[in-house]
Amino acid sequence: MSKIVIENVSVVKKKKLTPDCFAITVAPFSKVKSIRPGQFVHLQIPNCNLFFRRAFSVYSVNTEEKSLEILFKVFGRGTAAMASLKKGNRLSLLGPLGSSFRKPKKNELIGLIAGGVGFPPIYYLSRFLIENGFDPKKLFFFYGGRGRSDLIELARLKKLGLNSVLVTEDGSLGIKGLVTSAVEKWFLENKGSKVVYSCGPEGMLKAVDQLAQQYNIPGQISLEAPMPCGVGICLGCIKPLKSGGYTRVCKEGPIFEIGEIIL
Amino acid sequence: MSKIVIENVSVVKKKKLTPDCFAITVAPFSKVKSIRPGQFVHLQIPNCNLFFRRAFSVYSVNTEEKSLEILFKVFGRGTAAMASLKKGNRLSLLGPLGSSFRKPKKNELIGLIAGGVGFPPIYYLSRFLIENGFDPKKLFFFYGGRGRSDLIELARLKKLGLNSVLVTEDGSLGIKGLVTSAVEKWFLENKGSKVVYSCGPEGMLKAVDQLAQQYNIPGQISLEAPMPCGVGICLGCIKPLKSGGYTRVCKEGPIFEIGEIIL
Amino acid sequence: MTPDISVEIAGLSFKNPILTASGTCGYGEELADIFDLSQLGGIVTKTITMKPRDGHPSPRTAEASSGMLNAIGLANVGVDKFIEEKLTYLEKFDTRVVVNVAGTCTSDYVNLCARLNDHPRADMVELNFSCPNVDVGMEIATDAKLAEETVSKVKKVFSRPVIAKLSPNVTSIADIAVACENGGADAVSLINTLVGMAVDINTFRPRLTNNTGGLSGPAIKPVALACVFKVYKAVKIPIIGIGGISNYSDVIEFFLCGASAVQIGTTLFVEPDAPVKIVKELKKYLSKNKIESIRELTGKVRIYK
Amino acid sequence: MTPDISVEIAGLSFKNPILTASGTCGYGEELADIFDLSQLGGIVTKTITMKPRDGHPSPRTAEASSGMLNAIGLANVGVDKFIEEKLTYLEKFDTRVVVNVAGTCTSDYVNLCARLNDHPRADMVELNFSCPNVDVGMEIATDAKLAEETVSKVKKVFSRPVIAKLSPNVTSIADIAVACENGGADAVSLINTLVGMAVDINTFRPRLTNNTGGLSGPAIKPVALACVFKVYKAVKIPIIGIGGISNYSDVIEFFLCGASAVQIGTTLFVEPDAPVKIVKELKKYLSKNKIESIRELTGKVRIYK
Ligand SMILES: Cc1cc2nc3c(=O)[nH]c(=O)nc-3n(C[C@H](O)[C@H](O)[C@H](O)COP(=O)(O)OP(=O)(O)OC[C@H]3O[C@@H](n4cnc5c(N)ncnc54)[C@H](O)[C@@H]3O)c2cc1C
Ligand SMILES: Cc1cc2nc3c(=O)[nH]c(=O)nc-3n(C[C@H](O)[C@H](O)[C@H](O)COP(=O)(O)OP(=O)(O)OC[C@H]3O[C@@H](n4cnc5c(N)ncnc54)[C@H](O)[C@@H]3O)c2cc1C
Ligand SMILES: Cc1cc2nc3c(=O)[nH]c(=O)nc-3n(C[C@H](O)[C@H](O)[C@H](O)COP(=O)(O)O)c2cc1C
Ligand SMILES: Cc1cc2nc3c(=O)[nH]c(=O)nc-3n(C[C@H](O)[C@H](O)[C@H](O)COP(=O)(O)O)c2cc1C
Ligand code: FES
Ligand code: FES
Repeated sequence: MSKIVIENVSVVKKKKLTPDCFAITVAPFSKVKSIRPGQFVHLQIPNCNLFFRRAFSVYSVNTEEKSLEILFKVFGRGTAAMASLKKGNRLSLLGPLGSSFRKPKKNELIGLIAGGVGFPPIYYLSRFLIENGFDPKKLFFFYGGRGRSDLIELARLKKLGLNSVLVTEDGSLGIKGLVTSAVEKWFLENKGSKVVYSCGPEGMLKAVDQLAQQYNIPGQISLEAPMPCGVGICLGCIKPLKSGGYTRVCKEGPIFEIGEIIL
Repeated sequence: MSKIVIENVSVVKKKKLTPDCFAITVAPFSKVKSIRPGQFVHLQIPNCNLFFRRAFSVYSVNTEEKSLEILFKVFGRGTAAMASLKKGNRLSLLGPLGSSFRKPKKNELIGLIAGGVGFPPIYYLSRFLIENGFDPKKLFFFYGGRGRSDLIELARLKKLGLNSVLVTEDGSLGIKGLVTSAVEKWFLENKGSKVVYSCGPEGMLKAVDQLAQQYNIPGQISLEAPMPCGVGICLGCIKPLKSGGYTRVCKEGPIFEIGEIIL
Repeated sequence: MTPDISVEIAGLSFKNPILTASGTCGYGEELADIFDLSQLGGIVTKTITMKPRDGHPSPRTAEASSGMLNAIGLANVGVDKFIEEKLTYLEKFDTRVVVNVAGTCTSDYVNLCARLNDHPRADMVELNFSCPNVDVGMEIATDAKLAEETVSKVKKVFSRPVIAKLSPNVTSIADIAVACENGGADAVSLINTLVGMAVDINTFRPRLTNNTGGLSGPAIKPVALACVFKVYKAVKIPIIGIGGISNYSDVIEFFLCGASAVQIGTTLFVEPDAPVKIVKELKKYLSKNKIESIRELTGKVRIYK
Repeated sequence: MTPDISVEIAGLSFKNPILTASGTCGYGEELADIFDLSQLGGIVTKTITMKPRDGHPSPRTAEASSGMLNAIGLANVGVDKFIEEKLTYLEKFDTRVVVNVAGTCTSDYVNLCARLNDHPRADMVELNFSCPNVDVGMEIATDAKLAEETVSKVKKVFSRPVIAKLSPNVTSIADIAVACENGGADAVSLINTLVGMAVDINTFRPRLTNNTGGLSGPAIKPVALACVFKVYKAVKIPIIGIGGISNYSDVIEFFLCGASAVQIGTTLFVEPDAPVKIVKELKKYLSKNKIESIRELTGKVRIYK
């Protein structure tokens, strides 16, 4: 049986979270059960003449309804067209795609670092870990943005019962500053063995990557790149490897080890 | 001021007349007042990647609502996408385009001959004539199709109070036979001066054109051709003229004199 | 500060860089029902030939992905009627008129341009070396020597600027451009359509009675841009960019690759008022990016390496 | 009666005429996660060169209207690793394997094909004469003599069929095809990508680090069809049609214009399971139209005149 499938799904739910941020749920997708945190789906967006599909991290899944949720921000033509989707509209979904986050070791403190639209896969990972028996007390969710409007879905995050640290550059919510400063503080204040998982803007990921290396903390980051195919056959979504040559973000990634990629 | 405009209009009403035949009303269009029977509009259809617009005869107008109605049959990719339009959907409309039917002389008996999706412009002309003081008793509406399901909007036609003659090839409704036989009978039975107006499949128009010439009856026909531009600048929609050379269906037409075009 | 979108080609000023392309705007009459032609930088009239031509029978256009095919076959009213009626009609508009001409041999081009020389409403001529739909012309488009010779002979009889319009259906469009420059062309315009084809799988018939035709529209924009980029590196005369332009952003791309003006073709069939919108949006883009004049952008692509 | 969609090229049978194009299906591994490769008529592997290549830096793909631009730069694992790992992987599938090769000069092609000759899983080789993204190759694609010479030398070292893959970026693709036929090519495949370009108007940067790239996808289908049509009139060897094919109807068009098989490229990026659907729909079309074998359709376009 195929690991990756292409299916037509319908929009079953749509929520406007902020003026330019939406969550949509699509169903039915036959492979919901096999989706792992960090994986993404590739959507063909109707009503815009874009040639390529667009990639979106899975935000949550509901195996009974065979539905999956994604969260997106209006960015360009594709996401603008997605914002005008209505319940019942159909679209083609290709997935599940890419690598997923590995599980932490049982004794590790878990740093979850999200920025902006990097939130969905980190949220999904957090929830997945908790549902799979990890102690929420050991999960530290660092959520950064420029201002309070960048930090979406806080109520939902709160429900997970983990430790959350909100950080905004303008200080409008939580700690004022960069999310990496809060993470560094956490590194310094906690002695136990730690692991970090991060997704967010490339600038933030670069800082997280450096910081983790500096403190010798293992972990993974989730990268983005424009993705023509999403399945590894076009060689368009490459990033340079520290070890030389390139790697594909859609196939070897989007989840990479700390220190693996030249950012 | 521009005679022809391009405006975004919304679908304000949509009716399914038969499984593959629909009437949609769009508004607001600033030029509704200047639309004449026989003219058409050129629509850019959303949700399909077709490059060209598609042409549709105006079926009715409502100057107060600034709306116009078109009637269409699902034929290919464009009309299929139109069938899935919903109230509130927006599309770009270019118009009004093309030539219109000239008025009959006051004493003439008026033969109105429609086949299939040739119905809308002939219906619009009939209504226009009646609203402009022509006696419905002098209007003879010949409506032909293969079977009863081809003869749509009969209730609406009836309301005009004109003489209607329904003809189907399989005899499932009205007279059995070809619409031109009914027209020929009318030619023979009525002595007064007559004029004909016709729109329908090219085979029918050819027969009407020949018949009218044979009986020396003046009149006009409405033609179709694939129309890249609809405004006369691409030279793609040509038909050969009896007098030599070509004419543009979108600009000199779609309304032509009996005997003018080589069909 | 309102940004300056006027341009200059071969000493002639244009109020803006947006021209309508030959064969896609007739002789202007139809578009004038939609917008005031004086809003255009210029209009390039449908190719005219010595004698009137009916062109190919129907079907002579076909829809394609993001574009279309055409094999109109140079249908036109002929030079006499053109001068008498069409050029006269264009008198009343405040826009540049570029008259596009074609022939079967060098002397046709020379004769046509000699006729037009007496009619100053023809601000410029554009030599259509590149129409793929008739045997006419295509030879000159692929033969550098013939192109050079034709330009230089036309230059002797036509006293105003001469543009050579080039075909992309060659191994090196830059070579042909250089030949035209050597022949004395005041500018080159590119590209004409790409040779293409489509077949109806129900009838097994080509979708054009000419069997093959010319592909145009957004589908060919990347090819046109690459051609402009290569020709810009090869010649010093100005380049008029053509091919798939449908919005202001496309215009900027052509300028960055080396164009000094552009022509809008197939887009007119779908959005006949596109030039008016583009002019507005160009101004907005320049304002927003604090660029004083669009002329600054020509050739400013920041290439890699 | 179930219609026959098997085809034969140079004495080799293919279960159906649908191959995946070089550079758009890797070495097959990724597509195998989506469908069973044995459903393909064949797979044409990513161009391999003597030494492994990383290719150009990012960005090396860009979106276009109905298509895309790429300048991957022949990234590949090199012939050694290819033979060891990739050809071995493909053993398990019941499909034809065509190995696409490229080099900087004739002897590279000869050396590569000599190596491959010992590995019968390489049912055929396809000589990539036409990659516009590296200096490599493009010369052979535009030089009939060099193409002929290269084919004839490869034929001496490779005992199974040899396909020459042609570029559309030439004045006459038919001339190059004839040269390859004279050199002994068993088939020609066409087209490779059209040279194209795109620029980011915010950064003034080309959208590809190679500045220009190759245009592919539905946008180029009409150009590819016209090329197949012209080459079919010029050569006797079979033609494999490539360019913008996205559905069964496109396949029929290519057959009518002269193709004996086709390759699906860019469409795989949007619909990776397209070959499976197309095979199904081809059968339906043939049944519906009472055509016994798809082979009957090759060259059957009913041209005008
Ligand atoms: C693995 C993966 C997961 C993603 N998950 C999410 C998610 O959960 N939520 C979300 O909102 N977005 C996500 N994205 C990003 C999303 O795919 C982009 O927002 C989208 O591609 C932009 O599309 P657009 O058509 O709106 O903009 P476009 O008009 O395509 O893009 C505008 C600009 O952005 C560039 N661009 C386009 N796509 C990308 C990309 N993928 N990376 C970097 N630059 C790009 C374009 O080159 C262009 O310059 C993800 C991307 C990847 C690769
Ligand atoms: C002046 C005018 C008025 C029209 N009025 C109406 C109307 O009131 N109601 C209505 O239902 N239809 C009308 N039509 C026809 C309508 O435009 C076509 O049904 C439509 O173009 C088909 O579009 P499609 O995308 O569904 O099919 P496509 O997929 O475009 O077409 C399928 C096939 O039909 C051919 N074709 C496309 N358009 C035309 C055309 N205009 N004439 C002949 N062949 C064509 C194509 O070449 C193709 O082979 C009118 C056409 C014209 C020119
Ligand atoms: C229907 C049609 C007719 C054309 N006729 C001519 C012509 O007569 N002379 C000419 O030089 N170019 C002609 N062209 C080519 C255009 O001027 C232009 O070079 C080409 O279409 C590419 O630009 P576009 O993609 O913007 O259309 C024609 C193009 C089309 C689509
Ligand atoms: C991303 C990409 C990479 C390609 N790489 C190669 C290659 O390595 N060798 C080759 O011969 N052709 C290569 N091609 C060209 C395709 O094989 C094909 O000839 C071309 O894309 C046209 O077909 P299409 O429109 O179906 O994609 C590549 C095309 C794309 C889009
Ligand atoms: S998107 Fe095609 S290889 Fe990654
Ligand atoms: S549709 Fe373009 S001239 Fe009639």
